[in-house]
Amino acid sequence: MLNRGYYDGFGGAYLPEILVATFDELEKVFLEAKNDPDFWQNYENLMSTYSCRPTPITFAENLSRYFGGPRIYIKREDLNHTGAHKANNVMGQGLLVKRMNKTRVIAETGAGQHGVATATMAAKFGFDCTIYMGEVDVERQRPNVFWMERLGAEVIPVKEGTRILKDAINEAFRDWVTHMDTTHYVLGTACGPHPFPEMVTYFQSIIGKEARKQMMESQGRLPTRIYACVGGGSNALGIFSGFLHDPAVELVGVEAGGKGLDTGEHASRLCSEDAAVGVAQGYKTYFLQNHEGQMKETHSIAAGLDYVGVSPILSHLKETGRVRFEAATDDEVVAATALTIRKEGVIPALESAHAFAQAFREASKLSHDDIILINQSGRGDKDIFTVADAFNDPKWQQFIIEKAKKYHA
Amino acid sequence: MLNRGYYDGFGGAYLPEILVATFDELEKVFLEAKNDPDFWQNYENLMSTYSCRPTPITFAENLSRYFGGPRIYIKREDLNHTGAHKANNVMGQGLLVKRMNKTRVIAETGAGQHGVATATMAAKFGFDCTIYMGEVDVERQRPNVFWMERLGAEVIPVKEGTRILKDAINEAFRDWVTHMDTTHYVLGTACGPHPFPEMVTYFQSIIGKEARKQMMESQGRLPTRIYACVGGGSNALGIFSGFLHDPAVELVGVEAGGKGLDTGEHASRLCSEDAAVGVAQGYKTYFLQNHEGQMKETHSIAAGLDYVGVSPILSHLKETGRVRFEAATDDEVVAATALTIRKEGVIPALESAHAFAQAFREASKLSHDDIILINQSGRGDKDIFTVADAFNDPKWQQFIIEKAKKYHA
Amino acid sequence: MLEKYLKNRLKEKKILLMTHIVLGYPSFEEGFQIVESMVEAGVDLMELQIPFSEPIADGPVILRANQSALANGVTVKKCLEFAGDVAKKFPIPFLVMTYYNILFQYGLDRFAGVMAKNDIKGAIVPDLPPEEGKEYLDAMAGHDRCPIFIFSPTTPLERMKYIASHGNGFIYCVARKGVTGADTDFSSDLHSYLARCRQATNLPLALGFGVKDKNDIDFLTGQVDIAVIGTQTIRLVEKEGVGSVGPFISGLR
Amino acid sequence: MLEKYLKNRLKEKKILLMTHIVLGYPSFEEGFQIVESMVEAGVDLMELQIPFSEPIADGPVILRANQSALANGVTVKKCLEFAGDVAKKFPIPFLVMTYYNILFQYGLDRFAGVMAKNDIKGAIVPDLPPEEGKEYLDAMAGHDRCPIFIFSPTTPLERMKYIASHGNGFIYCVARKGVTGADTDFSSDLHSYLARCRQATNLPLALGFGVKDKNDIDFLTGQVDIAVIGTQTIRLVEKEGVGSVGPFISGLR
Ligand SMILES: Cc1ncc(COP(=O)(O)O)c(C=O)c1O
Ligand SMILES: Cc1ncc(COP(=O)(O)O)c(C=O)c1O
Repeated sequence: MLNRGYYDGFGGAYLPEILVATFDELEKVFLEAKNDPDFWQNYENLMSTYSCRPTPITFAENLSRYFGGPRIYIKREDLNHTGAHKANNVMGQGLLVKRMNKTRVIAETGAGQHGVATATMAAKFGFDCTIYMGEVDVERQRPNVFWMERLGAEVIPVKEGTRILKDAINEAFRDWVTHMDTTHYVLGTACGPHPFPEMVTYFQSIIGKEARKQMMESQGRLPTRIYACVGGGSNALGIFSGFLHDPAVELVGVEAGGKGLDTGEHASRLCSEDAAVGVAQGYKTYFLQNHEGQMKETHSIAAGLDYVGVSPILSHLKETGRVRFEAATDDEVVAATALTIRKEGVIPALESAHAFAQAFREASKLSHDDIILINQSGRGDKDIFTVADAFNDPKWQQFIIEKAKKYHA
Repeated sequence: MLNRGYYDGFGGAYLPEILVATFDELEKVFLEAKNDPDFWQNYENLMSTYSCRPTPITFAENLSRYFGGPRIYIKREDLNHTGAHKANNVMGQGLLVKRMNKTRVIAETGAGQHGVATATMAAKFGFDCTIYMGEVDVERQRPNVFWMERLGAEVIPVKEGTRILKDAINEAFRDWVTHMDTTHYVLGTACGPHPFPEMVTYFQSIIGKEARKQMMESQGRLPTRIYACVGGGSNALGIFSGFLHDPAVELVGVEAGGKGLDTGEHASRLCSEDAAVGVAQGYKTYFLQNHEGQMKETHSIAAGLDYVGVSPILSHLKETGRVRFEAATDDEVVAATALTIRKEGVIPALESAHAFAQAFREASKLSHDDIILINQSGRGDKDIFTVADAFNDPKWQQFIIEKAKKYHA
Repeated sequence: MLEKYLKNRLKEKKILLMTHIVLGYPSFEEGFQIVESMVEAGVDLMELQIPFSEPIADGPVILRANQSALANGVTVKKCLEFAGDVAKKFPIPFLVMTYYNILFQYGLDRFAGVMAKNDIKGAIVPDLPPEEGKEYLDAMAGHDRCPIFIFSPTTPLERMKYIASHGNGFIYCVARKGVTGADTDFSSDLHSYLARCRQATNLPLALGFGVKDKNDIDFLTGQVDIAVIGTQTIRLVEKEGVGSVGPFISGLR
Repeated sequence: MLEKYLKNRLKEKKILLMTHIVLGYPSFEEGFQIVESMVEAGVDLMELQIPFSEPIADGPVILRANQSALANGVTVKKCLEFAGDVAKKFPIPFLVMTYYNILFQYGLDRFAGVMAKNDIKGAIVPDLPPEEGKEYLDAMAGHDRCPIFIFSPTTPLERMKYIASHGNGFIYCVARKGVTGADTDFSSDLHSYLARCRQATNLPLALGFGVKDKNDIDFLTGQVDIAVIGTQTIRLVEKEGVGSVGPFISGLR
């Protein structure tokens, strides 16, 4: 019996039989690409001419001074085309789609980031594109839907289940089992059945590769700690993977603490009692589920972290202790966002701000000799509707009310 | 009599006496910086660690195929931190502010781009910051106001005059004549009294320097034509300045044709009969004015091009014939935006889309051997309210109406 | 044991019928009535689906039935009790169908044990290919229950053989790509697929996905051993009530 | 000629008063009445501001007056006619004050010519430093009109001398940083600035920006030759009407 894609018992490929052949093909093409010395080079070229890789690391001088402890650096994935690290993954998978001679891509999206990224890749590569998005998210994230449609994608509101991200994933699988001959499913994070966790991590590892080189070049040494937020786990694995074999570098993954771990309204799978190992959406990992195995509702101020599962590779790294996991609450995240904007003039996505929040909590305990590296996985200005609500800005609300009046007239 | 900052009769420094000393100091510090070999190096370092310079040039393969003519390349200023070329100018001026030991910056803003960029620079450098913005623009561009406030800037709605960009400039000057000891006015484009046109062009020339090098490296040759939109002229001068001494490279500046040059509702100063040479806001150039010298109201779908004056350096380059000027109408711009998004997965700002529109109009007349370079000065996703209105998207309107209902409740 | 029952039964009938319900949908009471009418109408075996929050292989109709059952508070515990009740009461074999996480959380050995105790003959777990099922297979074998595995039109012969080597009772052949509940084109295209299935195993073959009326059953007769009626009865109950199930089933064969 | 008039007048009065109106604001008729009352109340010279759409050196009160006049359709042509009318009618010197673009579009020589024809003695153009004013200076000289230049507290002595070398009639000293209409702190801080102004030129010195009542005038008496009342009369007219101007001016000295 052939067990594929396991990380100490996490992962695997719990597939409906109809998809097994498709995954076999995907794995084969991925492995070929990975072993083709030109492939990574092409990928890097694409990312450096279509997006702006290497993304810089920025010294956060004011924040460093503010906390009085370590020097704080920020890896700037927010500068990517489409505004987040999601671009790395979709463009990489786009290259594989070409290798497979498929002509259509589908994807799930929660916040809309991955949907916009996929629609962008599809426009660039000339693929047809369908995006599945929970109906609740379609309503919340209209700006992203607007852009996906402009990019030529069909956005299908998923009216089943809790009508959010996990339901969009299920729906995308349902499309795939019907159309796998022409269609590739561009999964948005390092989750799902093998080879997705490995493949998405592979593409996102460009973050860590660059960051390690940049730290060595600019500082002559590696950071003491690295912080990344953890939704599905792709940005975290992306940056961590550059430092996994540097035992002195402490890796910290930050989950969505929502309203607090003890309220049940959170999305913390790796540091809360509400999660347990299970199998869903094709892979084995920690899921937020009840004792009978039904998935729970989750909550986070950051739509991109609001997911029941987590990368099996991270579950594994939790068990081995190589990565420490923490959770930041919505309130801490809003405060960290405000402080970062004010002090450094960069606007982290609410997702990314989880990493900042945890780093800030720990910063003053480190010394001047330490270096902290925070992965700013995306920019927050795309999410103005969410951020303005998080800040509860009355002038924004008035603006929207006035705007609505004009549309009524 | 000392005439400073003239370009064949355009430019100069028509200053209230109270500001003369301030401009003398600014000019001195600027010239010192320019002659300091470290300064440009520091500037480049800043832009490569805080923003993501060099910004790439992207081959627009699909658009090239679509038009069947020349190869089309896009210079990606949209990938800059804060989303436009405006970052180049503000960060450069920020370095000068530090050299002058001033502690406060002020700026005008129309669309909000330059205001956000300045507020960002101020946060980064730790300056106090006041942004003047016409009341009409404050209402239209609330998202940018929201971000400026988060960045710590005070945004002052200007209730005088036509309550748009030019009035904000006047108001900023009024602040400056009061607070010049502590305050630097970060003008947003290559306009205004000397040394602003030269200085802003100097900082923006980073675009052209990079682009020339990138074209030579990737194509082994220079482009046939370069297109840039022209508001005040800074992004156009930025890219053009890398090629001014390459006579074979045709340079095309594209103004806002608004509803058509014959309707009076446009902002075309260099290719319409409605403009004449005059002096206002401290410098001599073509202005949209009536025969008695009163400034006219202007119109463009792109707030950033909606300005009565234009860089004196561009007026000069128009007279010498080195740059050709054209105008693109609102409708052409919306169509060019839609096509670019759909074909390439990049979202040009409505300003930048003027350059695309003109390039598209001319593309099919060029041959396969030709190369076109378009300066994508900024990204359009910041302007979703304007773009959604330009596309008249009913689902967007419904979303805003629903959102407003929630705020009412 | 299940295989033997089926082969015996096939001596009397040209094709067997397997039907499907989602447990607790619309309610356990109605479910009981449905089972009763199905058995009376001559159904040969039944799959009882334990609802799961992420039924990835199911189409909209069954998906909504899953959700609705869960929203009504249906638990795995109650489902297993219900399965035990009908297995005791009615003289045909019953199987559970559900997703792997339900078994996994329950404990694989414990789950197989309850099945044995309640006389549930086997299980269909659509997201568990044999590669991932070692523990499951051991548990099922330990309690003498049948793991029903799945063939699909995209499964090559070699893999079919591999799958069949782990299966027991019968093989569930999905008729086409896609999820449950969509139309299937019952045409000669199916022939070569079914021939391949036959070549791969001696286990009885069931065919499901899109079987909805007498025409389909007639078409399948002689080609497979069992026709599976899934979504169609749920649609029927939703539209015409529990009472319509009996006549519908009786009219199929 | 203007300088001579001022110096003569200064033999009679310790300090002269220059007042200011925005032409066409609130209307030409009311403007005429204001001029009349000012002259009757003993004003020694007046600046008549031709409205401009971008009055960069003016504060909110005069700015709004400019806009309101333009919105009412006031043109440069009408302003010059009005200036000619009052110059003919009233026995004091009148100056125009406006921004450079107004002269530039009109044609510098033509503008100076009309000034001469209408007996306007000179012009104050706050956005035209002498460096930029060659053509203007030539035109003014050609028509024997006075270009009034401006000193500011930030102007060093050397530059004051340079500026004065191009000025004629008098020098307009702005009292402080900022635009018209804000408060000025008339305190000993002004002394050294005014001493520097004196040192730079023999031309009479006017001081403007923030002069608003008898106290201010008393303070300035002996230090400068002319006190300029600008914004304050516009505020007065807006609040208390045209009739209040005469008594206000009479009470200043
Ligand atoms: C900006 C940003 N950061 C982080 C995430 C979380 O995903 P992951 O954990 O895969 O990086 C998302 C998901 O949408 C995102 O948009
Ligand atoms: C994206 C963008 N492009 C162009 C412009 C026009 O300015 P300029 O002509 O100085 O480049 C603006 C001004 O706001 C802008 O935001």
